[in-house]
Amino acid sequence: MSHLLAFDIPGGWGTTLGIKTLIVMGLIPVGALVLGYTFLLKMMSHMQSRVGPMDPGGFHGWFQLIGDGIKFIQKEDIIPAGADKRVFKMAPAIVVMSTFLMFVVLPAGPNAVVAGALHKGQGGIDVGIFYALAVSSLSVIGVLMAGWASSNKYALIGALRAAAQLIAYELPLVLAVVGVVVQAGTMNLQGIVFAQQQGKIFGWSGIGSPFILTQFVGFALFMVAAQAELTQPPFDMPVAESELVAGYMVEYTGFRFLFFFIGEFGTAFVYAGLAATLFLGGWSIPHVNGEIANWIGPIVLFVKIMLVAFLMFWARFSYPRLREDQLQALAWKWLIPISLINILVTGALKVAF
Amino acid sequence: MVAQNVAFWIFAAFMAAGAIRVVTTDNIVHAALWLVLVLAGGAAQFILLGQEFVAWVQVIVYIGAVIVLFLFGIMLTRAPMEAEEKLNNNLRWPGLAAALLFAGTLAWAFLDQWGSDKIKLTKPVRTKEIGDLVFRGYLVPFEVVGVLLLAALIGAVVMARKD
Amino acid sequence: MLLNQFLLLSAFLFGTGIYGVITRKHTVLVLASVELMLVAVNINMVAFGATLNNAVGQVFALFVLTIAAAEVGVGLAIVLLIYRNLRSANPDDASVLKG
Amino acid sequence: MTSFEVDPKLYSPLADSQLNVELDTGDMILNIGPQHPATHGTLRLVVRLDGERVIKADPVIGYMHRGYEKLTEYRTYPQITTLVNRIDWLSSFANEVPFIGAAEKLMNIEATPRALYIRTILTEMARISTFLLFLGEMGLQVGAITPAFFGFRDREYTLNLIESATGGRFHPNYNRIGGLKEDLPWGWVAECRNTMKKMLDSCDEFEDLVMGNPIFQARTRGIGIIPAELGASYGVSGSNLRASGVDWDLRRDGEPLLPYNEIEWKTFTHQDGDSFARYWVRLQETRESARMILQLLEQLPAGPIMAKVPRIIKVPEGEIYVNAENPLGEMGYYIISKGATGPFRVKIRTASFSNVSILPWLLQGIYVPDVITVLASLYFILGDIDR
Repeated sequence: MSHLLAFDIPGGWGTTLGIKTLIVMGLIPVGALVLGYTFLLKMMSHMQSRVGPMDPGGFHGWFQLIGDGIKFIQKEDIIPAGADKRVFKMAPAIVVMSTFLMFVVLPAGPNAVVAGALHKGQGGIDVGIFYALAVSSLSVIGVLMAGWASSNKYALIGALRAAAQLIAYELPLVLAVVGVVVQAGTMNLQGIVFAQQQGKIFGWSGIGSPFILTQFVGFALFMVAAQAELTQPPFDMPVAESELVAGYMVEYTGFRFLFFFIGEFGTAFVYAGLAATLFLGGWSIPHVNGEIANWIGPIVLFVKIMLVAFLMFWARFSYPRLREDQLQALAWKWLIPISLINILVTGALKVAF
Repeated sequence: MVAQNVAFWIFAAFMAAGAIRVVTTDNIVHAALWLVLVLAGGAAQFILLGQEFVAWVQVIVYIGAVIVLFLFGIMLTRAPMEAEEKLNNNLRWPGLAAALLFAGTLAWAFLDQWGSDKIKLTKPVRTKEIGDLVFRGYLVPFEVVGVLLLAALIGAVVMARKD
Repeated sequence: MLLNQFLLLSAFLFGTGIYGVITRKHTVLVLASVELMLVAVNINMVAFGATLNNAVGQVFALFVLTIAAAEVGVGLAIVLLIYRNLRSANPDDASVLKG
Repeated sequence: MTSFEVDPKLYSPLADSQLNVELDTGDMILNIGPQHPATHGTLRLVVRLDGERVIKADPVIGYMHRGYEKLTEYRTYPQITTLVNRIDWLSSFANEVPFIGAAEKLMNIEATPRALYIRTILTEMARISTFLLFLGEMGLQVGAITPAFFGFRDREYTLNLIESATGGRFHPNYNRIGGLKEDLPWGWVAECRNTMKKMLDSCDEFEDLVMGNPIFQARTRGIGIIPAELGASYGVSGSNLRASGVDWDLRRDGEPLLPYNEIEWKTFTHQDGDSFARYWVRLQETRESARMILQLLEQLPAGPIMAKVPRIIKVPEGEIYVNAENPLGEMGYYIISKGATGPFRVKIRTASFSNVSILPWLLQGIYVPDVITVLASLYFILGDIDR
C-alpha cells in the first residue's frame, strides 16, 4: 500500500505517469478549494464581520463554495467580439498549467514526491526549487496573453502591470531562496527537508533546524515576494478591482474565470507549500523516519501549508494596495538589496563555520 | 534510446514550425508567442540531453523574462489587435537565399565532420558540477558577464529615463 | 541519439533567424529573430557538451543566455527610445544618422 | 508634454528628439465609467493616458439626471420632500431640512424646539452614516476590503435608528412644514445613546485600521492637493474645503436653521489639503457628530413636535435662498414662490456638483491609481451631481 504513496507503482512507466498525473490534477484543485473555503470564505467572513458567506446551507455557510462553483460552471462562456480567440482561450490554461507544474516537485514524505527518480530519500529533481521558480514564471505569459487578447484597455493595463510586477518580484523571490540553498547545500527540495530534519541547533536536535530560524530574513522576503507573485493585496494592482475592475481577467466569465481562480489559489497553495518546505521543514518531524513518515508526512505538510497560507491571507485581508511605482520602489530599493545582503551574510557564515 | 529519439523529433518539429511562424506571421504578439514555443522546445531538448540546469535557466530567463519583456515592449508600442500586413519588407528572396546558404553550409559542415557521432548519456549533469566549473575554471568570464549585466542594467536605465 | 540531429536542428533555427533579421520590419521582431539564432547556438553548445560528457557546454550556454538577457534589455530600451522619438518601430526609419 | 497633439508626419524626427518628452509610449484614451466601481454611480471620466499618467481628464456628467428642479414645479411642498431626499441618497434626511426650512421661513412658521432638536439629531446621524460609508469606501478604493465591511456594519446601526424613528431607512420623508411626522418611539433615546458610543469606538477602529496604515498613508498623502484659494474659487465646500485649511462651516457660520449654537462642538481643519487630510477631517467630524448627538440627547426638550400650520399649505409670494452644511458640503435651495401650493421655481445648489468641478484640474499629471484615490476622497454622490 505504501507503494502507492511512494509512487513506486508497479506496472511500467505508463501506469506510473497516469496515476501521477491524476494525483497532481486532483490535488491542485482540491488545495485551491481548501484554501478558498478556509481563508477566502470563512476566515475573511470572521475578520470582516461578513454575513453573506456565512449563510448558505446552514452550518457556517458550508454550501457557499459549492454554490459558487455551480454558478461559475453554469455561466455563459463569453468571448468578446474583438478578441483574439485562440489566444484568449489558451491563456487561462497556461496560468493553471504553471501551477500544476510547480506542484510536481513538492515532497510530501521521504518517498512521496511526484517527480524524479527515487533513491533512498533523494527523490525529486536535482534542481528542485529552481525548477519550481522557473515554471512559476510561465504564468506571466498566460496573464499577458489574457490581457492582450481580451482587446480591452483595462485588461491591457492590468496585464502590463502584472508583467512589470512579476518580473520585478521574481528576483527577490529567487534571491531569498538562495540563502536557503546555500545553507542546505542543495537545490533539491527533498535534500533541503533532510537538511532541516537532521540539523541541530547548538548540538540540540529537538526540533531539527528549520531554516526559518537562521533564514528569517529570507523567509520574510520570500513571503513578500510570493504575495506579489500571487498578485494578492497589498500587491494586487494587476487585478485592482476598484481601478481596473478586474485587470486582465475582466473579460473572462464562467469556466475560464474559474480557471484563473483555481490558478490563483492553487498557486497560493503551492507557494505556501514551498515556503513550508524551505523554511519550516516541510513534511518532516525530527526523529520520525522510515515508512511511517510517508504516512504522516502529507498531514504535517498540510498543517504547515495552512499555517503559511494563513499568514498570506491575513495580509491579504488587512492591507490596502500599493501604487505601481511604490511597488517597484519596494522591490528594487528594499527587497533586492536586502536579499543580496542576506546571501552575502549567509555565504560568509557558511564559509566561516 | 528510441523514446528519446521520438521525443526529439516531436520537439524538433514543433520548434521548426514555431521558428517559421516567428519569422512569417503577420501578428507581432503571435510571433512572440510562437517564440515561446521554440524556446520551450529548446529547454526540452536540453533535458533530453541530460542538462537540466541550463534547461530551467532557459525557462526562467527566456520565457519568464525575455519574452515578457518582448511582449511588454510590443504592448507599450501599441500592440495592434489585427494582423498588420507591413511586418515584412521586400527582401524576402534575398533573405531566403542568405538563410538557405548559411543553413546549408552549416548542415554540410556538420554532416561532413560529425557524420554519425553518437551521444552516449551516462548520467545527468548535476548542478554541483556546473557550480564547480563556473566558480573554478570559468571565474573570469563569469565576472566579466556580471559586469556586462551591470553595464546593460545601467545603460537600459539611462536610456529609459525621462531626461 | 545522433549528435547531428541537434546540430541540424540548430542549423535550421539559425537559418530561420537570419531570414527573420533580414525580412522583419519591426525592431522587436528583429530582436526575436536574434533570439532564435542564440537558441540555435545554445543547442549546439549543449549538444557538444553532452557528447563530451561534461558540463562545459552548459556553462557556455549559460553565458550566452546571460548575454542574451542583457542584449534584450538594452535592445528594448533602444526600441522604446526610437519609438518615443520617431513614433515607429521600424529599424529602417532610424536613419537620421545616415547622413 | 504636449507632443501627442502633433501629427508625427508634420515635423521632422530630429526636432522632436530635442523635446524633453517622457517615456511617452503612445497615449491612450480610457473611459473610466459610466459603469466603473470607482465612480460609485454613473460618472464618466474621459481620461487621456500616457502610460499610466493622466494627461487630461474630462468628467462627463448627466447619466443620472432626473430633473428634480423641473419636477418640483409640478408638486406641492409636502410632496417635494420625497423628491429632494433622493438627491443625495446617502444622507437623505439632511436634504429635507434646508428645503423645509426655506418653506418655513417663507411662511414665517417656526418649528417647535423638540422638532428642531430631533431634526438636528437625525441630520447628524445622516452625516455619520454617510461618513461611515466614506471611511470604509475609501479603504476599499485604495485596495483594502476589510474597512468597507466594517463601514457597512457600523452604518447599519445608524440606519436602524433612522428607520425606527422615521419608518424609512434611506428616504425618511420625516419632515413636515412646522415640525415632524411623528415623535420618536419609546426607548429610542437610550438606544441612540448606546449606538453613538459604538460609533465613537468604531471611529477609533478606523483610525487604527485605515489611517494608521503606512500603505494607506503612502497612497493618500500628497495626492490630489487642493489649495485653499483654488478650492474656494471652484466652489468646493464642506469637509473637502476644511481639509484644505479653510475653517468654514455653515452649521456655525451660516444662518442657522437648527440649534447648533446651543451645544458645544468644534470644526476640524487640516493644513495639507490632500486625500489623507480629507479622510482625517471626515473621521474627526464623524466622531464630533456622535458627540453632538450625545449632547443633543441630553438637552432634548419635551413638548409638541408640530407647530400650528394651516391645513392647506400655501407659501406666500416671495423668494429665498437657504443653505445648510450637508455631509457633502454646502447644499442650498433657492425657492421662488408665487403663492401657490407648489413653488414656481426651485434651484438646487448641490455640494457634489461643485466638488467634482475641480476634477479636471486636480487629475492632471497623476497616475491612474491616484485618480481613484482622489475620486474616493472627494466623496461625491451621483444623485447629488446630476440631480
